[in-house]
Amino acid sequence: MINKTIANAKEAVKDVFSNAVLMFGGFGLSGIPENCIKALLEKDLTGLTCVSNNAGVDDFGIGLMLKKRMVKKMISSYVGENAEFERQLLSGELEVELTPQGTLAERIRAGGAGIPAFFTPAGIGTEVAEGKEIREFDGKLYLMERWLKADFAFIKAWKGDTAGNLIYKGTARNFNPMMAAAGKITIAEVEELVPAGQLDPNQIHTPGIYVQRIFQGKDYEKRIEQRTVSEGRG
Amino acid sequence: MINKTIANAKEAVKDVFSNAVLMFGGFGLSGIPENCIKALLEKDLTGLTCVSNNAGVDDFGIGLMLKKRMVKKMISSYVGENAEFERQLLSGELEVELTPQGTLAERIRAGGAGIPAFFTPAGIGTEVAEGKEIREFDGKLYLMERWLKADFAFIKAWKGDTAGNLIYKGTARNFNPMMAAAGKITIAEVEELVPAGQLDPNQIHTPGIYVQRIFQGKDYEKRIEQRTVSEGRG
Amino acid sequence: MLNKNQIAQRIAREVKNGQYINLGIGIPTLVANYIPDDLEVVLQSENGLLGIGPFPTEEKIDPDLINAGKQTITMVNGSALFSSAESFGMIRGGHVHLTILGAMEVSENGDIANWKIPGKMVKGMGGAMDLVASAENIIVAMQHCSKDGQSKLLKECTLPITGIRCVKKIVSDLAVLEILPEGGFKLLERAPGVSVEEIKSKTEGKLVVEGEIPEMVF
Amino acid sequence: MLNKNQIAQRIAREVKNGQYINLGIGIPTLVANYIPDDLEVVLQSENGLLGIGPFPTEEKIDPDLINAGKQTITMVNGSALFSSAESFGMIRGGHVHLTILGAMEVSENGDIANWKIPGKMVKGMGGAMDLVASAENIIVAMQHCSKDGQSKLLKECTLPITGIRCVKKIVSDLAVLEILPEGGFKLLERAPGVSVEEIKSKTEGKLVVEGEIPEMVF
Repeated sequence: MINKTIANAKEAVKDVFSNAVLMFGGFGLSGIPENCIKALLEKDLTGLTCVSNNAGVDDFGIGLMLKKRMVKKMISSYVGENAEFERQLLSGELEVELTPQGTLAERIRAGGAGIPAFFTPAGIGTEVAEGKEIREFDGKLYLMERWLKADFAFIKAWKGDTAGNLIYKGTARNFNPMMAAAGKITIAEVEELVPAGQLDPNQIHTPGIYVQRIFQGKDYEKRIEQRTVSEGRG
Repeated sequence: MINKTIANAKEAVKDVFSNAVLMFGGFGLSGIPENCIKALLEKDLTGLTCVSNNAGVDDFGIGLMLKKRMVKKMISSYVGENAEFERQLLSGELEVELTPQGTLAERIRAGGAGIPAFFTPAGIGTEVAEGKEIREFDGKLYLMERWLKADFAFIKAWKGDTAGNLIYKGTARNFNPMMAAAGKITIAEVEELVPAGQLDPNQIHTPGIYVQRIFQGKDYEKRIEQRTVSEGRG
Repeated sequence: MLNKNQIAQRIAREVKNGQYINLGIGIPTLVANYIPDDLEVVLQSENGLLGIGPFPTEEKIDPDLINAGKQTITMVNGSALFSSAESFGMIRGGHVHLTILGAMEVSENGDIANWKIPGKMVKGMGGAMDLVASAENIIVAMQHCSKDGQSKLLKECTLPITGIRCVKKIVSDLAVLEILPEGGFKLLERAPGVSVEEIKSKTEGKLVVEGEIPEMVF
Repeated sequence: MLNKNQIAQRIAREVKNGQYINLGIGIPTLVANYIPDDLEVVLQSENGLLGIGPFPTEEKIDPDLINAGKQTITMVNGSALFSSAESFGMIRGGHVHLTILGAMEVSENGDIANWKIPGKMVKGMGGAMDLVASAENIIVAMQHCSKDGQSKLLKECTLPITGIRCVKKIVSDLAVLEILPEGGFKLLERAPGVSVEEIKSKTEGKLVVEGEIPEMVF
């Protein structure tokens, strides 16, 4: 079996270049590639386009890359709770392409699956539809959306094997599987890396064919944005 | 949790009507809903449109429905190895819509996921493209394909729970997950039915939201079309 | 006038046995507290979960298990986890029976505006545009008027639209209203102590009042 | 002239380390037998498996584990199973590096016909149209001529097309040929004992011969 293992995050990001298109798995701060983001912060990169459902917070996740002015453009569905983001956007330093969340997920899925365009009802009658082709199918209006692909996709999984097969945990799965397929070079960081053959083939969420590099990450913070508890059962 | 359990195959197919559009999971004879097919054979049905990658063999699977003249039209990618099929097709009793296998899988996936149309390169320059819209994206030609949905989808899974969550085994997964989502009424038969809560939520292949009825099947034959063995390691 | 919890409580009466439901952030999240125990329903979180349970106890908090509002949650028996593409496939494909969400404005033909205020920082639409474009039944939880007394139930929305002709019902602090297929807010129920006249005066869009309008009971 | 196993053996030399490969039914399936042990490659089965292993022993036969030719198979360590939609997403998305399949005809611009013969029962294209429309590298295993001696390497295909301008290389019983981007079969190697003249006479499409053409060694 092909071995995709590399040593660490530094090696993982070695060839990331300025003005590249990058994808980052995660929803909020859950399931984000913490190790790779840290490694990217160590590099002198500018003009990046980042595809990510959210933009992190001021002091964690992609928020840190924004702070370092590495990002030219964000393609996201929700970018609230980030003061630095707001400042850069209002000052014109940062460009943002807001995309409905389901459309974003599907555009990325389409990029990985070789579907250059598809029709969705999301955004009909709104500013999202401006400049896009509108068409009626079976009596309902839809707009055409294009695929999204990336030069590098950064993926965070729970377990992975040396062949690049990945298993996610809980809702930390989110955008990771589609992005894994949509990256020209897909880099997976995992909490536990095992030899090929130890994961049940029936339980793989992302087949290794999509993953070019894999390494075991460390020091995961897994910050919680809205720590919400109940007193009762749970 | 909503309970989708029903008693048996007979109850599962009780409201299937003539001229309905049916989907059947399976690739060849692997992963086909054996119990439901048997139960359908007991009913007086005609004019059915069957969406299935293959058409069974003469004496098993959908082949038995063909023999009983229940089927008006097949939507499939490969229908070889079925003499009765050939006879009905040549005599004009049976209509067949041949669709490239990946396009078939994607049309069904689109039906379940609310995507009325998408573009694929499969079939460009061939008779499959006749009458379809052709469009260029990023320098390559694609044709537009429409979604497929069904009145009833018949699914075979390995394990299932009372909430309708499904886990498939091996390559018997094939078309089952997409069809589960594309059926207005989706009926799952499983080898082992367990109470909700016993399957790991992280390992579910088909979430129960897609499944309207589930029952534990019996007497699975699981016929093998090409029994191929090696003398050495295996 | 209803408070937030009462709005949630009233919306919970719309829930039917066997439904899969997506609850938006804010008042809609509170609806879960009022769904009767004898109804079997499943709550979807669009970030990839069917079967949201109660908030966790301190010991059971799992950063890998959050809802669409980024709150820590738990799962119920029979839950399933999946990707964002699968999740919005479910939503777009019409598998979710009921969507409950908040709104800044609703028009008399069912248009909804809830994602953007011109001049204010744009946070993004998240999954709202997918939800409103896809759900077969959409109920909106909202305040009938703005803080300065302007009606939010309008002939036409003034804010940027999230989706068109999609809202089926509104539960505001003053009333329950149905959007008629031909357009117009049909008054179904009044909040305790609120008169039809008050609702009329605070509804800019076409209000349809037929017969006696019952008062809600809590 | 090469026999079927030699065609497979010659094609195996095109395989590179680290490749994901889809093998069609027939001669292409035999290629697996000749891939050198020091190459790490992964075989894809389009019905939902990455990592095809050898055929099973009698005791290990599993009806839930078959390849695209419906033969019972095994899995290697590091395999992954998935749905048909995911499988063709892989294929369409260009993740499979090499596709090896059979053909009835190939034209000098790389068109391929391999799914239908007019007047004969149509069995269907299966996954062939998806594969040829998507793969970055397609190698065809075929007989150079029909049984009655007609060339199958043509100016234009006469049979219904499976895909256009997609074949990169052909290994026939007589020769190895590359399809030139500008059109034409460039002769790369001769089968043992087969002359350039014979290949010329049996190739209806434009044959490009430059310099010495080496003979294959087995």
